[in-house]
Amino acid sequence: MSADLAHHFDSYEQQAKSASLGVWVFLVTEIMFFGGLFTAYILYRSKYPEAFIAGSHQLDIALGTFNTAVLICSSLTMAMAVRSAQLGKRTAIVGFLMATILLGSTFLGIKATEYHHKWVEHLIPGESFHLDEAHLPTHHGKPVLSDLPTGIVGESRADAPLSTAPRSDLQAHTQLYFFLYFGMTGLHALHMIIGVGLLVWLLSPSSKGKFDADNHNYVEGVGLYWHFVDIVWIFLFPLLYLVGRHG
Amino acid sequence: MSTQTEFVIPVEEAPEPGDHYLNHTFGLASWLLTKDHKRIAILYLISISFFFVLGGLMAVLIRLELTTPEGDLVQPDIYNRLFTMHGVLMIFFFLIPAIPGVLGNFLIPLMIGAKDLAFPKINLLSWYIYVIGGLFTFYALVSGGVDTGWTFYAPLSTTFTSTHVMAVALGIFIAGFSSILTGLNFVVTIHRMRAPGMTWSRLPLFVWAHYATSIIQILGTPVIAITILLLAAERLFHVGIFDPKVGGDPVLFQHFFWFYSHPAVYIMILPSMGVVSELIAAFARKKVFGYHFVAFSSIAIAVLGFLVWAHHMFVAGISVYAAAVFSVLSMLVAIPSAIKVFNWTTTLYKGSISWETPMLYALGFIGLFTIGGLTGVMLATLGIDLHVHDTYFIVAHFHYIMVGGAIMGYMGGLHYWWPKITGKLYPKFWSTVSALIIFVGFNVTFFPQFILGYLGMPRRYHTYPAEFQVLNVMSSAGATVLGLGYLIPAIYLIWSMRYGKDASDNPWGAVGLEWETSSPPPVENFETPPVVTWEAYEYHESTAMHSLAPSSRGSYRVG
Amino acid sequence: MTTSSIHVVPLRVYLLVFASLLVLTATTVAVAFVDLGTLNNVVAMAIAAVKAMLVVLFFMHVRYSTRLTGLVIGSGLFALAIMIGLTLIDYATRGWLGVSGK
Amino acid sequence: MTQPLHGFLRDAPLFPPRASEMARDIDFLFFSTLGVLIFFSTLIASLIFYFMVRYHRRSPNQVGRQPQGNTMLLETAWIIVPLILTLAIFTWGAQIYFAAARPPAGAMQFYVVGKQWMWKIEHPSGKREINELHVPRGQAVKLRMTSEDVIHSFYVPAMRVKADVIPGKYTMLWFKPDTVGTYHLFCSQYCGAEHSHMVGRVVVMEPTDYELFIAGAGGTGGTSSVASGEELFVTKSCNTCHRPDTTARAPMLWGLFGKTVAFHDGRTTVADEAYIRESILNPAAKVVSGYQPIMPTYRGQLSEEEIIQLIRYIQSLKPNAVDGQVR
Repeated sequence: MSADLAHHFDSYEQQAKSASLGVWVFLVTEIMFFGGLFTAYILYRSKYPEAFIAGSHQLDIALGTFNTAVLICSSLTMAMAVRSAQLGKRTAIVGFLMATILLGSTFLGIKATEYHHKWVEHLIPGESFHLDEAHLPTHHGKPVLSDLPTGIVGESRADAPLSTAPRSDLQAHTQLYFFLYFGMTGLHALHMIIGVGLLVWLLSPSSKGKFDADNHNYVEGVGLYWHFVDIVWIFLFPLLYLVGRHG
Repeated sequence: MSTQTEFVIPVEEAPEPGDHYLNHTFGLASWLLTKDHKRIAILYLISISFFFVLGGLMAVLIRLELTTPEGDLVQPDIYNRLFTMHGVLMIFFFLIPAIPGVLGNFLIPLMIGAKDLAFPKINLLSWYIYVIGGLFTFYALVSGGVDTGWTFYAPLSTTFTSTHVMAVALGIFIAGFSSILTGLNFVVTIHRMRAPGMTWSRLPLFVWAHYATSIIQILGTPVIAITILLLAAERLFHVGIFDPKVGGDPVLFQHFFWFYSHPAVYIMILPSMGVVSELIAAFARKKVFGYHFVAFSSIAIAVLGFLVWAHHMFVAGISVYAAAVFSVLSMLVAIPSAIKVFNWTTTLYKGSISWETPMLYALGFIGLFTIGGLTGVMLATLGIDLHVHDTYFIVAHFHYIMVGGAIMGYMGGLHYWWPKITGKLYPKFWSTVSALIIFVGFNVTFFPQFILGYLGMPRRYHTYPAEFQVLNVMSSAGATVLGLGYLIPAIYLIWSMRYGKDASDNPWGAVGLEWETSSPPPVENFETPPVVTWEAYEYHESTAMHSLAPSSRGSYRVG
Repeated sequence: MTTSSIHVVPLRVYLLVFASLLVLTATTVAVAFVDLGTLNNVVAMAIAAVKAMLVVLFFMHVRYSTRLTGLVIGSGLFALAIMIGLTLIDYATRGWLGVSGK
Repeated sequence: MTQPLHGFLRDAPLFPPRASEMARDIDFLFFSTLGVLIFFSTLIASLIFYFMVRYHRRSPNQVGRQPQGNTMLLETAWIIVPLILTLAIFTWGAQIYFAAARPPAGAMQFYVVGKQWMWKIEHPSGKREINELHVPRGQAVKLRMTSEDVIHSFYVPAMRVKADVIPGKYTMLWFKPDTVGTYHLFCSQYCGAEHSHMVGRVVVMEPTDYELFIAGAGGTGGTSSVASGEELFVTKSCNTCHRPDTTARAPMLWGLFGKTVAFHDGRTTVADEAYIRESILNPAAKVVSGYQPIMPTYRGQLSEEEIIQLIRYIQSLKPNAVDGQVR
């Protein structure tokens, strides 16, 4: 990880600008990568609003909110780490990197407890899936209607998709919700793990003072990646946790 | 074809074999651990050629099978695996990486006057990722292959097949990242590493085309990655968002699949368009007519390419209104291609046209791509697609674009830059003959398939009604000629590496930074960092003379 | 050779952005419990977009970097909008013709 | 000389048979766009060959001459002209496509179930066939299709129409044959090992012959589907709740078909095949207002054919003395 200027670049500035543009182009591919799941989520939520409300109510909103706050703090500490690298303050970089790693691990820990809760409650999509329909959000005695105008659910007018669900359509469509829940938060958690790995990898060069005003591309790159993963969670949180909470 | 011998620029004495990227270091490690974009291009050339031969063998088997209506050569499921793997290998492991991997890697730094790509280590990583993806797919192939078609439609691919879908899906997933990294590398290089004076309007059109291709690779490939992950998850957990049993919609898989796979066909054709622009300019000795139109039409194709995917799904149960929207947008995406064809043809007017082999391939490309493109407009027409969707009309259309267009462009580019890559000239007679054989063989193979398609013969049929046999036999005959046609260049190009005449720095007398350095170029590409003072494709009587003389080492066009 | 391209963001800006992100998170959770009908989604997404904008502009220095970075982000969002929009066009207009499967 | 050519053509036709008005419309559209293709292809090819020869390089250092004058006119020309041409072709194609999407009013309703590697077809009269579709000449035919496993595609080249057949959903295809004859039926969406054997015949007959065919014992008719539907209605104990009197615990089915039904949550829909099918498989999806959601799901206990037979039986139930309007 040569801190000096690579042979094919003419100046530090060209190297820094190239690195930054490279990371941003990579983040655009990540936008499209998560975009596929977001498209599926938006589509199935408009098709099966009741199931998504029922599914969302199985999530612990307090844990979700706390996790969001943890991730926002980690964004701050990451930004401070990049700032310290720009100023070449060795101990500050290491300190803020450690803080970010700690916050990231906290987030993953909380995520693990939520997954365990889903496992215990038989909410993993598949044969073992069973949604306890007893205390579903009911509104004056009938299932809460979605907050989406049914007009969007174009298909239900002429011939509803004949979801031949194992037990009832609610059980089936809620499985869809949880498949997307585990898909999106799982992929996000995987990116968090990679992020924490990158942060740990930065610790040793930071402590050796390799980063200064001229060459802090690696810290800035990991920083951009970390903020991107935070932004994904900023959108995941309302979409997954805050669905039809006003029951 | 040309009776009068073509003028090969007399080379008084071959330039003394200076130090260049091929003889700078030796040994396996110097190749497998190289960070030199030129060597990585050679690595790509070898690996994609391997997959091209593999895919080509399957094509021959398919055509042999289809010579008889009953399907006597292989069992139905073997045939299904043949056409599936033919599709997967040819598309994901040959057409998509071919020109960007080989010609793009080698030439973009040279053409913009840079020492190397922006991220050399990532460039090598993208080759290794490509090889790993290829190995997974090869493993799946030798252990039984896949029988879902290269499109992997759910629910067949998710629940109703027990073949090696996971292995091939993983192979494509991994190879996708190689495509992303190449695209990323090119975009950053083109933005950040152009030589002084190399403004955007002086960029060679080859570079413009690769810039557009990279945009598609960056924005499209991640979507096939997530689609494959969803497919794999559904196969693993027996539940997923495409499963009708839990309310999922199999048509959604088609939306996600084609969101990438249609722009992917532009990934395959745009680089060839870039090559053809270079060839037309070099062998007509003239500026390309309407340079800015041709350049921006590449970008227009990249952008509009993302809006049209559902023209693959007109009969798949999507709403008629959505079909109408996608049909209009598909008509718009045909316009930039028309601009390119008209501009190329007009460039030939009052040119100084030489009939060298690369030019034959370029002119063949324009003709066949016009037929391919216009049949594409017919398929985008809702009324016609209703009848010919999933028939051999579609097979003929995309082979006219892929084989008649992309591979012709690739062959033309390979011949044109062969002297620069290897420092050797290829035999002129055999290259002209093989170009004509390929042109004839191609047309005899795929033109009958248009007729078969309108007759209603469906795609991917192992047996077919007897009345389609005559046209199928014609097509199979053409396929053998085409197969032979491809063998000849393979032979004489490899032969030329050792026995070919040495090439001067600029054997074609063309304008372009890559011709300003030695053939093959030194490791650092240029002795002295070049400064660009001339417009794109600026041919003058004087420059023509000037660039012909065998160059001393390095660039003599200073300041 | 201090490169002019890097811009050290003052600490005050970071803390201000951090605070507003936390406040916005609190508001989005609070608003979720108020029944606004279809407006709930719009508000939730709007708040998320504002939060994302803050992170992108300040934490990721896009506010201080070249126009090219903005163009790259814009192209990504454009492609995402196309994917979501055109896919939903199909599903939203299904059944309008009153004929099954059309 | 024409005899062998004819012979050759009879055994290897270069053009598919046409058996419906829409087929002719599509052919006309196809040949028009083919004309455009031939015009532009020959234009480009001849220009290339002419320029190749006319401006062949004479001396090794000869350079091409740059064009003078306003090139912008030419550029805008070959942007506007293709744009106009393609949009015209689009509108023409869209008209045909929308016509193909709306079956005429009096079309005969057939049911088709695609199953890995066979077509199960059912006539309005209830007669059932495998891979064979007999239809009367001059009468529009509407196929309501679904699949039991993967996506297939019902394709009749002679009628120039096809439609994918999707599991979990009904799709529609219609055509109006006007020429007697036997035509190919293909599955055009790849569906696994025997995809190329999932073929059949569409036989267009004179209306009188068609009546004979329906009445005849031919085909796998056996008991008509209404009768077997009634039998299922009993064996699956539907009649325990669904009784013809209004005191029953379940909605009134007699005279239900075609009526609008109001649900708990205020939504209403027309009781068509899709609604009945969904209520059989997912009773909780739409609960009729005034009733409790107590009906168990029958998913997994009824095949697609049995569901269609139940639907045909419910269709045949006419409202008796009880008031006709379904609450």
